[in-house]
Amino acid sequence: TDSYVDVGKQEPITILINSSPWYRGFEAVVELYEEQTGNRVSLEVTPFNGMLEKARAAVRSPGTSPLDLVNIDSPWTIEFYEGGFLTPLTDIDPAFEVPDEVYAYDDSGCWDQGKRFRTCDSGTLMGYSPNGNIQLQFYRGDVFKEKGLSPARTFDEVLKNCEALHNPSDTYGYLQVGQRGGGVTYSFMPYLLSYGGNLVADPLNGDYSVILNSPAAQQALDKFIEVSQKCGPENYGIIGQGDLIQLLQTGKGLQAHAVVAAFPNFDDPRKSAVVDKIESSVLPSASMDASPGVGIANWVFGIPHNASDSGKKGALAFSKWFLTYEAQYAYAEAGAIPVRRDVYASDLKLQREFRWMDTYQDAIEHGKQIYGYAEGAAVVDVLELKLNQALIGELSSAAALNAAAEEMHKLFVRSGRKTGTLTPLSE
Amino acid sequence: MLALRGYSRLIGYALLGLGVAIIIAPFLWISLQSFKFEIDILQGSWIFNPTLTNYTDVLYSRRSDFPVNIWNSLVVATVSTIFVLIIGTLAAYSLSRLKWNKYIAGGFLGWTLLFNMISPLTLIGPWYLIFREVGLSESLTALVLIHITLHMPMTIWLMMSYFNEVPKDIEDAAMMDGCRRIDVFWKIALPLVKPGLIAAGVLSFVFSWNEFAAALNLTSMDTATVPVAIARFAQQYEIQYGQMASASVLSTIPALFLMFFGQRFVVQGLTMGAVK
Amino acid sequence: MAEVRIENLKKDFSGIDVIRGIDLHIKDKEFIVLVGPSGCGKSTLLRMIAGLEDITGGELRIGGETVNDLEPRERGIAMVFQSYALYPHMTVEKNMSFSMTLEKQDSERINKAVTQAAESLKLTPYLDRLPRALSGGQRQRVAMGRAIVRDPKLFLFDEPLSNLDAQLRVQMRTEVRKLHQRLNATSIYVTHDQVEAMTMADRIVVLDQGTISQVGTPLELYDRPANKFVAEFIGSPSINILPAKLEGNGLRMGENGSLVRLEATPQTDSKHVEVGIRPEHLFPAEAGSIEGEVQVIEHLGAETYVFLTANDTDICWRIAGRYDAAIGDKIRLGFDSNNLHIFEADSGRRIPGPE
Amino acid sequence: MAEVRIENLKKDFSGIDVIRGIDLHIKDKEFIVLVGPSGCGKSTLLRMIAGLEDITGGELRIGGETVNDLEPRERGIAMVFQSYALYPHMTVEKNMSFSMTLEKQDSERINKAVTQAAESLKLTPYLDRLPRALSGGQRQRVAMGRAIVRDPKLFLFDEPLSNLDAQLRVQMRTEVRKLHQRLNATSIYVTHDQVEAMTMADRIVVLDQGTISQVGTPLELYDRPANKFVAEFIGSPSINILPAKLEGNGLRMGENGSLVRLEATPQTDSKHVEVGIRPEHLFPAEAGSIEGEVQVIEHLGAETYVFLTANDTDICWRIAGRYDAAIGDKIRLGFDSNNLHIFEADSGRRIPGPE
Amino acid sequence: MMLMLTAYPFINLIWMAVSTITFEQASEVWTFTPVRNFQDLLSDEIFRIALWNTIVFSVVSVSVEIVLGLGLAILVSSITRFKGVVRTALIIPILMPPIAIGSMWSLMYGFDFGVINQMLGYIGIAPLNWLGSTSLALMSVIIVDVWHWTPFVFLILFASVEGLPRDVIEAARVDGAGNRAILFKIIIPLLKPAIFVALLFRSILAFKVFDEVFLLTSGGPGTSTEVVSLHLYKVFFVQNEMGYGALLSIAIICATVAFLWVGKCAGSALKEN
Ligand SMILES: Nc1ncnc2c1ncn2[C@@H]1O[C@H](COP(=O)(O)OP(=O)(O)OP(=O)(O)O)[C@@H](O)[C@H]1O
Ligand SMILES: Nc1ncnc2c1ncn2[C@@H]1O[C@H](COP(=O)(O)OP(=O)(O)OP(=O)(O)O)[C@@H](O)[C@H]1O
Ligand SMILES: [Mg+2]
Ligand SMILES: [Mg+2]
Repeated sequence: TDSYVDVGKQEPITILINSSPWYRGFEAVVELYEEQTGNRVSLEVTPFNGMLEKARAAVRSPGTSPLDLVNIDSPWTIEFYEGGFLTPLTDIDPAFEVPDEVYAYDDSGCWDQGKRFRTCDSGTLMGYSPNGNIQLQFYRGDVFKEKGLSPARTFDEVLKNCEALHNPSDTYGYLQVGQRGGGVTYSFMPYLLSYGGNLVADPLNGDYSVILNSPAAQQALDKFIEVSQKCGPENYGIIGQGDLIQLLQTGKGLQAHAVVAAFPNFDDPRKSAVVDKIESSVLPSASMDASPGVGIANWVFGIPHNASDSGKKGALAFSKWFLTYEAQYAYAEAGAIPVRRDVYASDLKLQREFRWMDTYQDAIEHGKQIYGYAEGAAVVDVLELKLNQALIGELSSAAALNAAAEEMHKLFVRSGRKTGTLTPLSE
Repeated sequence: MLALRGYSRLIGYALLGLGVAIIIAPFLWISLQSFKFEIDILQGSWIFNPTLTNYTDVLYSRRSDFPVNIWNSLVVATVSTIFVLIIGTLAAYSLSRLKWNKYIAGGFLGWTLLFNMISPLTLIGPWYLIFREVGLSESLTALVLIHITLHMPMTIWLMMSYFNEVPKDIEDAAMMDGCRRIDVFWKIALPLVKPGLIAAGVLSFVFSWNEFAAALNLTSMDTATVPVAIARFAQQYEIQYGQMASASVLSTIPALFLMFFGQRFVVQGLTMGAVK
Repeated sequence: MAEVRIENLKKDFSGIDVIRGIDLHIKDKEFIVLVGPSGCGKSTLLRMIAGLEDITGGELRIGGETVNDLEPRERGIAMVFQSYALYPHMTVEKNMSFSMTLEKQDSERINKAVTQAAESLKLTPYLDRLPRALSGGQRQRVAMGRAIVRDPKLFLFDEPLSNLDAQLRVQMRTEVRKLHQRLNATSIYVTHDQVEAMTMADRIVVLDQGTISQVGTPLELYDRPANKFVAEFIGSPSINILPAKLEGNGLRMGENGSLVRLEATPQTDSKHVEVGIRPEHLFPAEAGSIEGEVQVIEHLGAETYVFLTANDTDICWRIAGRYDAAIGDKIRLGFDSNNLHIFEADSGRRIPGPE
Repeated sequence: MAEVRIENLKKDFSGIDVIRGIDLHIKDKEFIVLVGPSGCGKSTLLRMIAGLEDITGGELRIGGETVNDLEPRERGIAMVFQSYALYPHMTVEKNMSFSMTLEKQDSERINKAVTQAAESLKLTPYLDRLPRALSGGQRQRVAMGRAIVRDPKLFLFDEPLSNLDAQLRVQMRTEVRKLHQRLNATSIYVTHDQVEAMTMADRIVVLDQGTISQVGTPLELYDRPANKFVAEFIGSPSINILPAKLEGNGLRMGENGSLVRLEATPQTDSKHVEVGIRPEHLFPAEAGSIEGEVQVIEHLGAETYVFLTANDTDICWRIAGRYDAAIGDKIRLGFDSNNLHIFEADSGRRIPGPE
Repeated sequence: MMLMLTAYPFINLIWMAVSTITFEQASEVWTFTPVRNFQDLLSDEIFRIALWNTIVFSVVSVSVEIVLGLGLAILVSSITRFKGVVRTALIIPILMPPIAIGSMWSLMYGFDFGVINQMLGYIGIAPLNWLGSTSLALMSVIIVDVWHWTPFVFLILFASVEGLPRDVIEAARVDGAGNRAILFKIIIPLLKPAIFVALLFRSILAFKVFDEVFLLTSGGPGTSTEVVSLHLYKVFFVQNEMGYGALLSIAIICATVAFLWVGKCAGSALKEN
């Protein structure tokens, strides 16, 4: 315990944090911090749905922000970076840097105002991730063993496994999120990325040509729909992330892909009927050669530009402490998703309850941030609708992709990006 | 009102019974869930091991200051309801009985309606600014003021419709007996619209009790109200149904109690008013 | 001092003229009875005096002061409403004591006044009841009680006894007059009851369609009605009206009826007149000038009304005691020319006799 | 067939006995007038017959059928409410036509009925008004109109004319009787007006504190009241009651008054009696047995009431025409022993005379 | 204070509606772009769908609520015993926080384990895809809304029903009116002012419906339950388009006013017949 860093005496700070499955882990670590350093930290815990509002209100209003460290979901970060609402961490302490062992999550904490893109190569450090959520594939170890199946490596294998597993409404062969506004886009990303599709050509270098309606994307979408239809429950078009996890918990879902943050739930006997039975593997890919498309859905801690000086200092001190190996280790133990490579490599993974850590390490290699630009929120909104419509059969896959691409194009044109379109898919 | 005799009595009671059943069944079901572990809730089991963990979690975990939240809600809802009732009934009475210029009265009423139509989403920002300016941000006072503003229009309209039902004759008699307008209001009109007053009070209380958007943005951890607290159980990726259910029950019961006593209070206040 | 001066008072209810210019001077301590057909504006007039209706035109002065724009409570008036207007949420006792509590009188005094009023109104057993558990007459008495516990300058009564039985009404009549005297108040009393009007009034005001037809003492109105309307309105059964023609100082009843000599020549230009003769002024006479056929006989116990038709005119004959006749009997009735009232046929104006 | 049979009918309002066992048989097509002091239960009785109050005990039969548990609308009744109970949201016309529209009568017929009723009630100008813009008497007439447009088996009238002026009331009386005859309906009519009671009733029912005191034709009640209560209640001004003692077949008025010979010996055991004598049966007589001092004189125009006190008893003397006397004058009055009503002092029961 | 709390946001809203708001250096930059905002509005497909859904939602749910609320109010006032208990029981739904209602009902609607489908199973009906089918979803949301808000109408009308003049109803009964006639010819006309207020505020609230839809379906599947306030939330809040969002908000107010006005006209037209 004495190897925790000493960050000195600090003024009390307030951290804005949302309630989430990993909140308890964070709370435990904060308590530890207070115990270790004697510094006071108050937690402003808001509902998930109130996060963004509170964060915006705090940073936008004139005067001193009541919050010193705010937790921001990665899709929202751009708004804060670009609007100048966060203080670059190095402005507070030029010496501050995020340890190398901490995952960068596709540079989610850096911002290059000139390129209007997040990159750590040329950008400044605006924040770091307190939570490295990504998607993994989950399956029922016991059932697979019994039926002699092995975890699917491709979507075709998913379908094959699912033939043996799918038996509605007792069991479902494969679960994926389909709900509009509930993450259908995020759920579709593994398909899109693995099939070689993407949303825009090269945002890092300023090329915002929309490439969503490519044949590869169509293939991906068709496969996505096929899996949902063949392996999902009847209401697949309305299944949200929470519903999916809960279906796994009840034992109905036998294969699925979902966020890693869900994992502790599976082993909690109060919540789960399948304690110790769920295993994880890296997401399936388009083919054996293709690499899996792992979408990152992390959060970023940033310090508001209008926080008090002592608050900024305190927040940074906490951050330093928080990112140490010891803190992250404790963080993981308390049920959260740590962000340090060396914690994943530690003895923890040997424990049964951390059996997902190996998979995590493999999967994070393929991790990609998807919307690193200001139009992200609007793009998601378009995609949520069109993908859901395609999923429930209101639109053909081609029509959905064409329509979404067109709207995205409009968005980029409007915000003055260099953009372009593909020839529409034939509908 | 209707004569329920024989055959129609049977139908009447059956319909009413059905109505009550349909209305309270979901609540009872929710209460039932509050005693289940989450897995039993998810599986929809009817046979389960009852547990109080949801309640202990709601009441005692560090994240949820539920007793404090309930206290905050009580304060905000009670204070704002009292103010809304006082101001609202006075305004309604004066609009329905005093000879206001048609355009002023119409304009005022129209404005209250229009204001009621605005999405709270677009109002929160300016309010946040105003309260920061006057140094009331994150205080219950701010929330009380907002709730008064939000729930005033409905109260005015409701009370106006109730006041219009009071026979004018009776008020005339009171005027003859030596009442000033304000005495007529306190001693005659208000007691006569007691059921309406209670209805308006209950609604204002309930709306304040459940108001979310303003409560979320204008409060901090210490001043959060019940709906904000309950919303925390709808976290990312997971709705904590057990805690949600028990929190709902915990939130409904004090409201029920308070309304019950509130009504008594109103009734008593009015009788006192009539005596004095 | 509570004399009431009403000058050219007018009221219209959004276009409907209800009071059309009334001039009336009520002296201090006077007891005025206001009568008139249903809907003629009596209640409206009272409500205007009370300050419950806006005054459309004219002036209203109470005790010398113009009160057009005064609040009701500043006028020092007590009123009994035709519709009672009891406070539904207060017991009888509270209803009666309400005005006194408003004046913050001490409770002993209030108690005494209420007990006394309840006593005289026979309401003592009902003091704790709510109005909705009372009979119609009891409610009316509470309405009365509410006014009489007070000590106003001016009493306004709007048909306060209409729902009481005869016996009680007689008692109440006396109570009201006593009260009026004790308090030295001025009173305006609306009634449809002939007996009340005749016995209570210092002066009666007859209202007709929003205007005053005649003001005078009861017997003045009975004996010398200013016009046919008043003649018909005062007295029950109503006065008999017969068409007639003036011929010199004689009067020819009907087309070819007998000629009646009058003591003085009536002062009028119109030839066509109508003659009024009260039912009690008829008597059986062999040589009587009216011959009629009995249509209906009404026995009231103490007296009897015989209704006849003579020359297509309905005639009522009032007889003290009993009278027996069969329907269809022919009866000849006479009258004394002193008892005749003569009205111009077109204007209805009384033609002055030799009084 | 709408005879009404009431057997041991009872009503209590949560502990308050209001109707205490009434037996009454009303014949088909009879016109019954119900009288009684305010609060004696008249309205309650009507409401029970109409089906608006639950019956606590006893049986109610209309046209041979027990209707205790029948809905009001199944009883074939029309009723005029003492409180009018007009539909505030309907015009006068709609108020009156409501029941007919419910019966789905064709609109022409409805129209005719309403026009006719409005005509006879003098409501034609007000057909399009809402009740709140009517005067008290107009409202009462609408209430009346609502009942008379219908064609019921049984009419119930609860003081339907109390707010009308005398003239209108006379007209309405006739209308009601005509209607009663035309429709061959049975009617029960509550009134406080002596004239109405005497002239309209086939039989009068006198109610006293929830029980029937006497039933009979008007003149029966007037001439042979079954008890002191009825004697006092029927007739206005009320009968004079004097204490007396029976001595053989003589009657000693007051303590040491004169002895009046009676034609027949009264059949009673009690010595102490009370003697009733109607105000119109007194006459001035030098040798009269009553000597009184004039207290009040009331001039009604057609007649005069003189109130005297004799031996501490108030006495009213009714004189046809005018009578002049000064307050304080001493007057001697006599009476005919045939006109005396003798009641037992304790029970109030009438002691039958030689009729 | 009250004026400031109402007027300032409103003026701000109007000003925003003709602007585009961006952030630079942590401060707001307002650009005057009325034309662009209006063009956005005209070409906003989803808004049109949302408006239509909202209208359907409002008309159906509000009319059902008024009918049920009125029925309950009259029934409760007609019974002699247990009035207080019944009244208290009937207002429980409005006491529950909307967010709890949304989540708990979504649990109840659950396809696999939802209690409603369980119940249907007991009486032999195949499970329904309450929230997941485009044809059912809006109705499911309406059901929740009706459950939630009928007590509101009940409460308002009950107070009024209790104050109705009893003798008038008795008069109608003697005039030959049965329960039906009394209901339609006397009670409802006399309750009109209260019904009007209930209708007015229920309609406004229905037009603003958010929580239930957000938690139950988020507007899906497809656009089948997209409502205006949800759309506004996405534009104004999620996409952070404050200028256009404000215009949208004003458009919604106009739509509400128009809706109420049409409703009023329809009401008086109905009365004519
Ligand atoms: N709801 C009630 N609760 C208790 N007592 C009542 C109720 N309604 C009436 N009463 C009492 O019953 C008695 C009879 O009332 P009812 O209305 O029948 O009298 P009524 O003969 O019509 O008198 P009136 O001539 O004054 O109208 C009255 O003494 C009254 O106080
Ligand atoms: N609000 C009103 N609007 C229009 N006309 C009205 C209104 N109130 C009363 N009236 C009319 O004014 C006239 C006078 O009414 P008022 O009540 O003074 O009559 P009233 O003399 O008291 O009659 P009653 O003896 O019947 O009580 C009536 O014809 C009535 O219809
Ligand atoms: Mg009047
Ligand atoms: Mg009565």
